[in-house]
Amino acid sequence: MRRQFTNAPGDVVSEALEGFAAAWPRHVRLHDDPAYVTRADPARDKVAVVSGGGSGHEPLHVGFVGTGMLDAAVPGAVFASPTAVQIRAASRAVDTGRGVLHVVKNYTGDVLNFRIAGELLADEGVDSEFVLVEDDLATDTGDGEGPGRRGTAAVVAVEKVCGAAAERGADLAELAALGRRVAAQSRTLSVALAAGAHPGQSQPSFELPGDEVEFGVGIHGERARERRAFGPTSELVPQMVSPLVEALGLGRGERVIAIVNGLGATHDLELYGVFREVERVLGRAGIDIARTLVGSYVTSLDMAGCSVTLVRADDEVLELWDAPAATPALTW
Amino acid sequence: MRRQFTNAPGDVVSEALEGFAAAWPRHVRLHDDPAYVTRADPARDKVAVVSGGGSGHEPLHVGFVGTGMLDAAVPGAVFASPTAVQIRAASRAVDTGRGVLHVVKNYTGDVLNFRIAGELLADEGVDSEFVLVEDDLATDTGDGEGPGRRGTAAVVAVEKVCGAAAERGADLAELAALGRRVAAQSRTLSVALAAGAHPGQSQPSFELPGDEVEFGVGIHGERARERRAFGPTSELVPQMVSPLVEALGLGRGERVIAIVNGLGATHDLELYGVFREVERVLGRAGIDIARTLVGSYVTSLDMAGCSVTLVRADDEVLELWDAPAATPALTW
Amino acid sequence: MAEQLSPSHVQRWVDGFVDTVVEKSDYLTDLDRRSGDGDFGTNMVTALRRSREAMAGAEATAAGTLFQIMSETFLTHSGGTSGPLFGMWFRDFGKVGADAGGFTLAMLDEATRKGWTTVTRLGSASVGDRTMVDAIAPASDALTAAVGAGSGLEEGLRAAASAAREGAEETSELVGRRGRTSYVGASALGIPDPGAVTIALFYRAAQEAVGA
Amino acid sequence: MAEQLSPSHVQRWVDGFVDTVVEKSDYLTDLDRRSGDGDFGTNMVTALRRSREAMAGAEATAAGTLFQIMSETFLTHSGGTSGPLFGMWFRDFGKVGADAGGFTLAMLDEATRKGWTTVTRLGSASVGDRTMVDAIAPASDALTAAVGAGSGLEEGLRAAASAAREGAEETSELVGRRGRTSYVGASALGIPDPGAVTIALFYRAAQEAVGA
Ligand SMILES: Nc1ncnc2c1ncn2[C@@H]1O[C@H](COP(=O)(O)OP(=O)(O)O)[C@@H](O)[C@H]1O
Ligand SMILES: Nc1ncnc2c1ncn2[C@@H]1O[C@H](COP(=O)(O)OP(=O)(O)O)[C@@H](O)[C@H]1O
Ligand SMILES: [Mg+2]
Ligand SMILES: [Mg+2]
Ligand SMILES: [Mg+2]
Ligand SMILES: [Mg+2]
Repeated sequence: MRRQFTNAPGDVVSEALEGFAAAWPRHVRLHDDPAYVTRADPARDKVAVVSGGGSGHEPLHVGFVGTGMLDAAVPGAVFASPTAVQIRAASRAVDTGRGVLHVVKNYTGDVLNFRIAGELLADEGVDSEFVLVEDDLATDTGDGEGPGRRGTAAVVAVEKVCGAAAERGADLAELAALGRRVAAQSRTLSVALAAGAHPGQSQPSFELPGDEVEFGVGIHGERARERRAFGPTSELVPQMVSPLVEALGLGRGERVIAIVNGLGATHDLELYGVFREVERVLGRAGIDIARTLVGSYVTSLDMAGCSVTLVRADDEVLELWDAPAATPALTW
Repeated sequence: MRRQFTNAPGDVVSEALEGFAAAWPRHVRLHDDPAYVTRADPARDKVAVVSGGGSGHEPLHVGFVGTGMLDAAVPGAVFASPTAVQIRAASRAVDTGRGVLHVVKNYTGDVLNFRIAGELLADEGVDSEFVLVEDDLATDTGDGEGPGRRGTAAVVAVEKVCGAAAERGADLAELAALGRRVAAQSRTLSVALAAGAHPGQSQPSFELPGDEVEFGVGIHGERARERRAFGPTSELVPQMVSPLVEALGLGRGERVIAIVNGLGATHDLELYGVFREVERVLGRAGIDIARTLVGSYVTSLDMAGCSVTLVRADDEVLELWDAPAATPALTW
Repeated sequence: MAEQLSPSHVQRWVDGFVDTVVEKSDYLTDLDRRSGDGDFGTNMVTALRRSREAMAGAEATAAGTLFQIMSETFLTHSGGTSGPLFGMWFRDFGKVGADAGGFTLAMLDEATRKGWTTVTRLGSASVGDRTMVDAIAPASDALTAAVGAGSGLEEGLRAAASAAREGAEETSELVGRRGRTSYVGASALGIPDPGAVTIALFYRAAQEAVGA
Repeated sequence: MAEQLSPSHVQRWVDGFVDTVVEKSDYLTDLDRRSGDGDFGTNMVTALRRSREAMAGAEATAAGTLFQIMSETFLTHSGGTSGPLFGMWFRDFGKVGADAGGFTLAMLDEATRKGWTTVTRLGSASVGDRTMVDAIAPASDALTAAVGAGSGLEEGLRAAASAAREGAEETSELVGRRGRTSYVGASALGIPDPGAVTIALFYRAAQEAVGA
């Protein structure tokens, strides 16, 4: 039996948004009908950075609204894309005349609705560009067929870096190019130990035998293509990290941003243990972890699991990563 | 079957500390043998603020080491006090000559070892004071008998406020008085929906019937004295908040800091829904939520549950709460 | 015999379309259950009911007004994949009829072609992929041919409706290559694609609106 | 007949104490199991073994050196409640013997009284609460009396050891009011408190170290 703190399951997202906005009055404002979240203190004369997607991944995306990251976030229902009209409304609200960058995780619904929003905005004379985050190596088929790699935790890096560049005055085309570069240089693999449960549902979305893990899982409660043997972190983590190194073609001496991300119900003690193994694997490969983020940032409800993301980093990316941000979920 | 990302269960804490320190090189340093964590950039000429306790409550306490909060944190084994020698070593390391404030959650082992550390330090000429955090209303017996109220999430407020005051140059006696004042004005109630499991143990520490919650639970996996009916947040939260208001004798127009804290496996969506209810209950009582913190800060491994803490706040406390902090888990 | 669809014709067209889809929603959902995830009818009915509410309060001054309202409503409450695509589909009809007193056959041809382009641009489906495009394409071809042949409005709409119906029926023989139906492969053979069926209902309602 | 415990006497005392507690650790753990949480023996043995390692490398110049080492070790590896309390107990013996070539009976009296005060200050247990204090108090009284009466070292130690043993035995009749045993109430009646028993073993080892 999985239980949660909720009222009517259908109200989970709207009530959480109300609570979220009430908890962070200095950072964000909640707008209603359609729902979206903007900075409490709107930016002036900069490209607006807007992201969004299904709910259930908190603190993503609403938690990243604030100085140095997002100007607006557009939450859909649990695991469902926001609508095009929501996205349009949020984008309109934060456009300062310099255009809007949409940071979009690669899911059919998100892509469709953000693309449509872009067309609606174009008709109104609002420029927008679209950066697709598609980092999940588990869904890399190699050919160009199918829906492509899913977008997962690398979206945090894209939002952080583009948010910082926007703050410094980059124009829309520069931002789009930067976002695409970061996205192209990011790969993620995720492992689940137990599925989460949708609000109001007592059963997790899948059951796992005690000696297996879901390897290459996504962030929507879906099963992975593969199950592998459960084992100590020292055995699981190399299976996650080595393919990332290979996929990015990372060579000795290269620098990365490493993100160890909890999927919802995994404790910080575990995440730090996982990061320690990531460091060992990368150390052996001679790869330099220039920056690190460990915590639960892109969750899949209360799934027990974690993801490892590597982002190839150059001086520009690192400088933007280090630039100040002040948001509910990420501040430095 | 509860499973976790670990190597040998006995190494969970030490490996997590290694990973933690490696992830936050700009904020903290890990010291070995005995283990403790200090600021990477030590403070000069201020009273040192030191806390500690069992592990398994992360990000508490190590996550609060940094500018504006703790100078050092001393982690014990999972749910077990650090030793007096650990505490002494950490305190010695961060003392600038102006003395050390120990912020201690009320548990027999923690109290004993911090007290002993204070005596050891006194013998070496290091001044220290002891602030006891004892906010858990569920363990309030009313008489002075027994071990007293447990220390739980209010410790974050005490560490934040005392950390800020120390940064501004308060002396040891002032800090101790301030810490005691904040602690005395704080009460917490916690509800669990499911127990967590110790690293390496496949069974949670207790089982709950599907229609009940553990009401007034602590942060060490122990059962509460009471079970109550499970229900929607709108029914559970008033049962948590109203007794806090009463215990603190909060009247209309008074201001509080409200902390909604996840116990480990509870999702942000839920916590924000809980906060929304807290706001409604306090709103009806005419109490002003001056500041808010919502997130998982004082956890009980992967327990599903949450706590609500109210701290009566005056201008001084709010100003110190708002003062800048830069730590792995709390930065503003 | 009308040579263009006046705002009141459009009203009848839209009303007829909404009524039929609502009536057939269980059937459409069942088609989606057997070829996708079984929410198609529900998605459509939600958006259509809301469209009806929004249209009730509006004054339809131009031929395109009701389609503009439907477009906004679908894009606001878009469930699944079909919602936003239909939203953009109606939008092209709204644009073409934005400043006009009525829809001529040539305008319907133009709107259909634009809508086809939009759906293709957004969804990347080609003819034969087992989507709504398999009804849109033949309807578009029929309309273009009718306009080229100088056909009347009724005749042209009748041709479009029957071409769309046939296109929709033929999706029963197609294996999906876009959308969720691509995951179920050959097991959807024998039943038509619900999106294509809905496009066919759209043109049938147009035809009926002019009494053809 | 020695009138003070030289460093080598202290060595024998400490060795004897460690050996006895290690040997009786299962018994002590069992006492804790029946009155607390069953980790007493394990906690003690861990700290004692580590103490032995630390002492092996050290040069015991003063009478108190070994106790200082034991104190540090117990405070470093303190499990449970007894670890830190014993750490502070040994510390007072270390302090009293810090600069001395040997322990006189008066010094042992002083250390015991200081230790008692320390344990009480830290643990707030009074006589009769069913803790180690119930062995410490009679030992202390016996030593004070012996010093007052001008007794010799052996005689004084014999008195202290037998007072401690009796005090420990009498805890069998006490209901706990401090520590975990306070949670089990009357069900611990009939068995002695492991902490008190350990204090009794401490004085017996002292007595045996001088061959009394
Ligand atoms: N890429 C696409 N291009 C055009 N139409 C599509 C595409 N994908 C799906 N469709 C249409 O959408 C319909 C399914 O809609 P719906 O059930 O709302 O979507 P979902 O698959 O998201 O549940 C299909 O019957 C098909 O006609
Ligand atoms: N408050 C106290 N003061 C003095 N001695 C105490 C106190 N509480 C417990 N003790 C002693 O500690 C012993 C139990 O030690 P141990 O098993 O290590 O502690 P824990 O109860 O933490 O597992 C008891 O037998 C008793 O003699
Ligand atoms: Mg569907
Ligand atoms: Mg669907
Ligand atoms: Mg014990
Ligand atoms: Mg114990």
